[in-house]
Amino acid sequence: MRKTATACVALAAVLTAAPAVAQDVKFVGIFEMSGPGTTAGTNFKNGADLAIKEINAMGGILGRKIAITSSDTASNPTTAKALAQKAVDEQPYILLGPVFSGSVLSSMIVAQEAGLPQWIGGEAANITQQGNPFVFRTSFSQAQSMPKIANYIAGDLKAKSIAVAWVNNDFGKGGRDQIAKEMGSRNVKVVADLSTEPGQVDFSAVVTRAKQSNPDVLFVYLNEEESARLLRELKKQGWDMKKNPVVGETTLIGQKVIELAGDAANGAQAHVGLTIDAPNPLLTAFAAKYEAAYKAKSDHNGIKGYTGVYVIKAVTEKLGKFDRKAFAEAMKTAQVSAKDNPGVLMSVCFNKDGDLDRDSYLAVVKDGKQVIEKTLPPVGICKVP
Amino acid sequence: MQEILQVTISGLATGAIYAMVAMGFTLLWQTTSTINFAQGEFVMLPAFLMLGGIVVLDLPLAVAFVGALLISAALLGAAFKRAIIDPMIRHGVLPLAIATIGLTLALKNGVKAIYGAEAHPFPHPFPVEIWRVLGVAFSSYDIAVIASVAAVVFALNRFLNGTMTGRSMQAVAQNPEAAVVLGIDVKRLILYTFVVNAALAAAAALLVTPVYLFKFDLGESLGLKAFYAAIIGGFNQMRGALVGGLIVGVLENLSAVYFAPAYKDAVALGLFVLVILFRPEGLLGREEARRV
Amino acid sequence: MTLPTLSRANVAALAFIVAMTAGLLAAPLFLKTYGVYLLSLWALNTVAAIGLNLTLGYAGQISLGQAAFLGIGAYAVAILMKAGVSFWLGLPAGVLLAFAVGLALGFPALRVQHHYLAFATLGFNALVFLVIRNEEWLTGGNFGIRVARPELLGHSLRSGIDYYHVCLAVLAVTALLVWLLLRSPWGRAFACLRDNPIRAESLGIDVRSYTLLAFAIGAACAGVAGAFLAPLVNFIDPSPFGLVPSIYLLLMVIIGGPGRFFGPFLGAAIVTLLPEWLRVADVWYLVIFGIFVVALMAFCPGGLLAVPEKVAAMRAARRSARGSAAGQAGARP
Amino acid sequence: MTALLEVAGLARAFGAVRAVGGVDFAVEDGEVFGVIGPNGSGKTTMFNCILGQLRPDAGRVRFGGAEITGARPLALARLGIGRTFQSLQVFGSLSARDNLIAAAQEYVGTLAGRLLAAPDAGLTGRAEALLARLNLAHVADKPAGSLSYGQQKLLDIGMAFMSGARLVFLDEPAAGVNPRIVGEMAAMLRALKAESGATFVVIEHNMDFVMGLCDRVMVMAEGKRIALGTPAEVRADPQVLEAYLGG
Repeated sequence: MRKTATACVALAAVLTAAPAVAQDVKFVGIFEMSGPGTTAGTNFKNGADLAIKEINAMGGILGRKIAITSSDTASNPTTAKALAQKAVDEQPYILLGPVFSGSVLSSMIVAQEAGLPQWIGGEAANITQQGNPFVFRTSFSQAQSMPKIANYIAGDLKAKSIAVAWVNNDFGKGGRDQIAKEMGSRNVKVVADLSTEPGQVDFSAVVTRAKQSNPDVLFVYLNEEESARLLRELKKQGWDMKKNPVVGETTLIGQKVIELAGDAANGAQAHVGLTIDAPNPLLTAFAAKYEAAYKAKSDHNGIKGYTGVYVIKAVTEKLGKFDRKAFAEAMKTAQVSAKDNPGVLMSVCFNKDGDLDRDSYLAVVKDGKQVIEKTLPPVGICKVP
Repeated sequence: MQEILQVTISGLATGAIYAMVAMGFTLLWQTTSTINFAQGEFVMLPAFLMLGGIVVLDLPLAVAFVGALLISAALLGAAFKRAIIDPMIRHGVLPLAIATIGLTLALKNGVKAIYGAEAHPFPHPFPVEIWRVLGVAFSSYDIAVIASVAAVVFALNRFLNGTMTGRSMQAVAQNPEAAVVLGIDVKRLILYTFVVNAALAAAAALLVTPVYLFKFDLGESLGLKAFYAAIIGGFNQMRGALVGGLIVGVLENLSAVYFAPAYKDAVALGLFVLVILFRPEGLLGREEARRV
Repeated sequence: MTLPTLSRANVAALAFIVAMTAGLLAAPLFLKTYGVYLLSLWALNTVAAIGLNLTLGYAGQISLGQAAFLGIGAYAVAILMKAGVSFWLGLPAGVLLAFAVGLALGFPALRVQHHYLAFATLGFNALVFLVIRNEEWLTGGNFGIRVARPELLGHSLRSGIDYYHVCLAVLAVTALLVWLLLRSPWGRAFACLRDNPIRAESLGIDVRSYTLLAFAIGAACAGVAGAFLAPLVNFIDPSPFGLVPSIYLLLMVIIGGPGRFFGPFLGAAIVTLLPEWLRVADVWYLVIFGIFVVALMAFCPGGLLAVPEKVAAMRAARRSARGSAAGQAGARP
Repeated sequence: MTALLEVAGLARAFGAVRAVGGVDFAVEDGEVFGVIGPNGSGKTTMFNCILGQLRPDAGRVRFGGAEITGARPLALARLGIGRTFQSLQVFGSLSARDNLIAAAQEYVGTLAGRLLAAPDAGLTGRAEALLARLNLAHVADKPAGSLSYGQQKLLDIGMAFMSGARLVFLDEPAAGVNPRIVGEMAAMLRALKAESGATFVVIEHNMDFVMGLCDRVMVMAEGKRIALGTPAEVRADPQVLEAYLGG
């Protein structure tokens, strides 16, 4: 056993040491590559890997190539924390991931203590509410996206009551709590609170209960596959989306959902922060590159990983040096425009908490295609270039 | 009333699928006292093979199904028995169960490594139409699933009770030592039960994947639910598995509507624990003789 | 108490313990924070696995719910610390709670045996997970609870190495107590329970009480591990306490060798360090691990620590086969 | 002389098969009582009904005047009733010495006290003496599972005496034992009996063994008692001859 251990250590040392040539800049990735977060973590990793490959092909950041080592958190916060610890030991420039908020919460303390900038995929509001200057988002916080949706539901749709179907994990529960809060402040009543299990298959009970409560709007906050199953069940039970609109987040009407749900997706509307279907040539081009590389369509997590790496590149190059502290400082007021840095796909700005702001869309599915109804302006937490 | 009917029918369709997988559990338990924790993955793998046939080789679904059926009968039936069950059966129940856990890890993550972590749509073997009767929506697919499972159960029953081979298989299940005395080729019949189990799993894959969507972890919750179903109905009874599956499917739905949705899994789970404690042979099972 | 005789096996075990202790104490000199954290995690996993080994390996009661007890210990400490109670009061509370729930869970063990018992504990674990996840007012639900590192005699344990030493001490104390227990008449009664409960009962051994105790003590060990796990990670949410972690704890015991004192040490090392060891394999590492488990069960179901015996037995069998071929006179009937 | 064990109307059926169909007998304090009968005559089922492994359908069992019908094996053991099983029942992973200690440790102190007690519960001396008596001293440290069949059989019997039981049930002590040492086994049992003063109930197939060992013998056939008396009386009973020879 001891021999095996020694052999493994030696082998690991060789493997990690070999590609890391002196002038490379080191990134470490910790992602959900197994367990319940697999889809999200794998997409995020793929997106980041794709960006890194492109950047390296173009000569790297400030002339230095990116060397990334990634490992699997197994969707377990305990492991995520361990891997963050390991990342700190390796003294990288950037820590990428994790994506699930629970793992982010357990690992961010480690990165913060070490002064290691961490780019995360989690959307839970409380991540950036703890005064950690080293944590940065790659997507909207639920604290920013939910007001946009709430405005749309209460304003444009003039709803007086909603039912909320949400997936019972940190992602879904966070979204549910935020939307309930926003709805409350707009005098919209939550008439049904429908928890579902991650990976749930049979949504007949959810739809039945939603119908019973007869809401003006059904708000859906599920992962992609579950969204698809819910949409199918809505269609089956004859839900009229014109009369009672079904509104959600990116995960309700993503490309994957449409692929899985077929024509049952028609009529669903959503606030979309990042989507490969946006009327944006940069995103379309990204979608094609991603699909060519991974034989699968990217979801929003793929875009998160991809744009995150490009933001890091842009901010670092503006800084002109690799300095983690200076980088974190610069991030507080960072503004990156897509015109100058096409890799970020959409212009974006950051505030002092690590939250980001940018345009987003309200999209509806028509004939199996995402159609952008209108562009929603940034929330205004910082100035988008 | 409409609501109860609506969720009950959906629950029956879901439960029918659990039942189909659960029957495999009981088959293996009866003949070899094998607890196959990889049962869910035995459904996932043929689904993966079918999808591969459809997407990569451009086969029609029917051809892909027959191919997957044959491959899984060979791989998850015969090879599984030869390579895993045979060498381990003498070590007892626990090492074998642990080995099937290892198999679960290998199969699930192998498919993920090959095919990625995304979900994929899967073609329906039957047309999907919705009929509305008295405000209750019936999906032709749900009904087809229930009918298919009923047909499989019927055919299996005919096979087990109506043919020489089937009756011998039951004899082996009930008393392997006596079966040997009666001159039954026990080894060959045990092999048959494994092949039948694999075929059942492949058939379940055909029915379930259009609803579940294909994903590497497709078998995870399916295997667990089928397992609950087998225990609740009766681990040593085919009809127990059937009833158990339907109970779990319907109960899940009813409790999500009329009980806290966050605890909807807890109701079937609670029943599962109660059955183990107070009727370990299952609601329909026979009492197993305790061996000294 | 009688002094243990200095047999060769005892001397070897003693030498092994001394070497292992020295190695573990010296390890931080060669490791960075990650390595130290991983070893801390290993120590706590070992504590939980020692408990399960007592229940499963020594007393023969299969439990698929060990992670639930880990969760009970962890959440008891986290909830009490959030309420302002000291860790050192939360610790005994968590351990006692795990013990009490373990005792309660032991009752099914009296009704049903073997695999049915495993199923009942599996169901119990799934129910505990649901409660932890859903009762947000108490457990923080999906969002979890942040947990600070405790102080020991006014000295903060924030440093990874300090806390590592605490984890090692916890492991040492647990291992010593369990060893003493196994040496006591209780240990013998547990073995009787595992080998032959019916015979045991006919000899006046109170199978009921010992089964309950085997469960409760195993659960209490997991409670200890959980109580120290929460501050190690600084954060807990429901995910490490579901069915899959329970199965991994079971694998630790099985891989090391159930009913062998050092089995959990080895099993926990393999499972905890697994992703590290198989880093080369990338996305295939769990595939390799799965195949390894299958192969181990096929060739040596007694676990890795049984491999030397198995090899020796195979050699002896080959030798005696050769011997009996040479001349049957010496062979005994 | 008073009866130590009284059995009245004991019956037990499995489905339609009446394994034990109403058996009466009494065992006197201090005697060696044999039970013989062809295979399937209900001897072991009767033992199991008396000793709490099976619940009798009807009948009563009294021990020392107290009702013990349907009592659990643990309670019987605590009352001072020891037994062996038909098949070998030693604790295979424990050493021979530990097997004997295990058989008596629960009679020392309290449950909680035994956690803190010396590992051997102070029983090493007694175990060593009994091992020597059983000619097993040389294998005291070996796992019981690795001993020869005959040695395990002796150990099994020894365990029934370790706790100082007043009444010991032996289910086929000579079964499977090398014919050469059956005699030794009988001698060993006589010696154990003399030393412990315990009362024996012995099921056995081996006629010579039973006749040489027992004070009285009961013969069973098809779940019923067909004869009871001294070995000589039983041997002469025509019904017994028919059951054994004529069948």
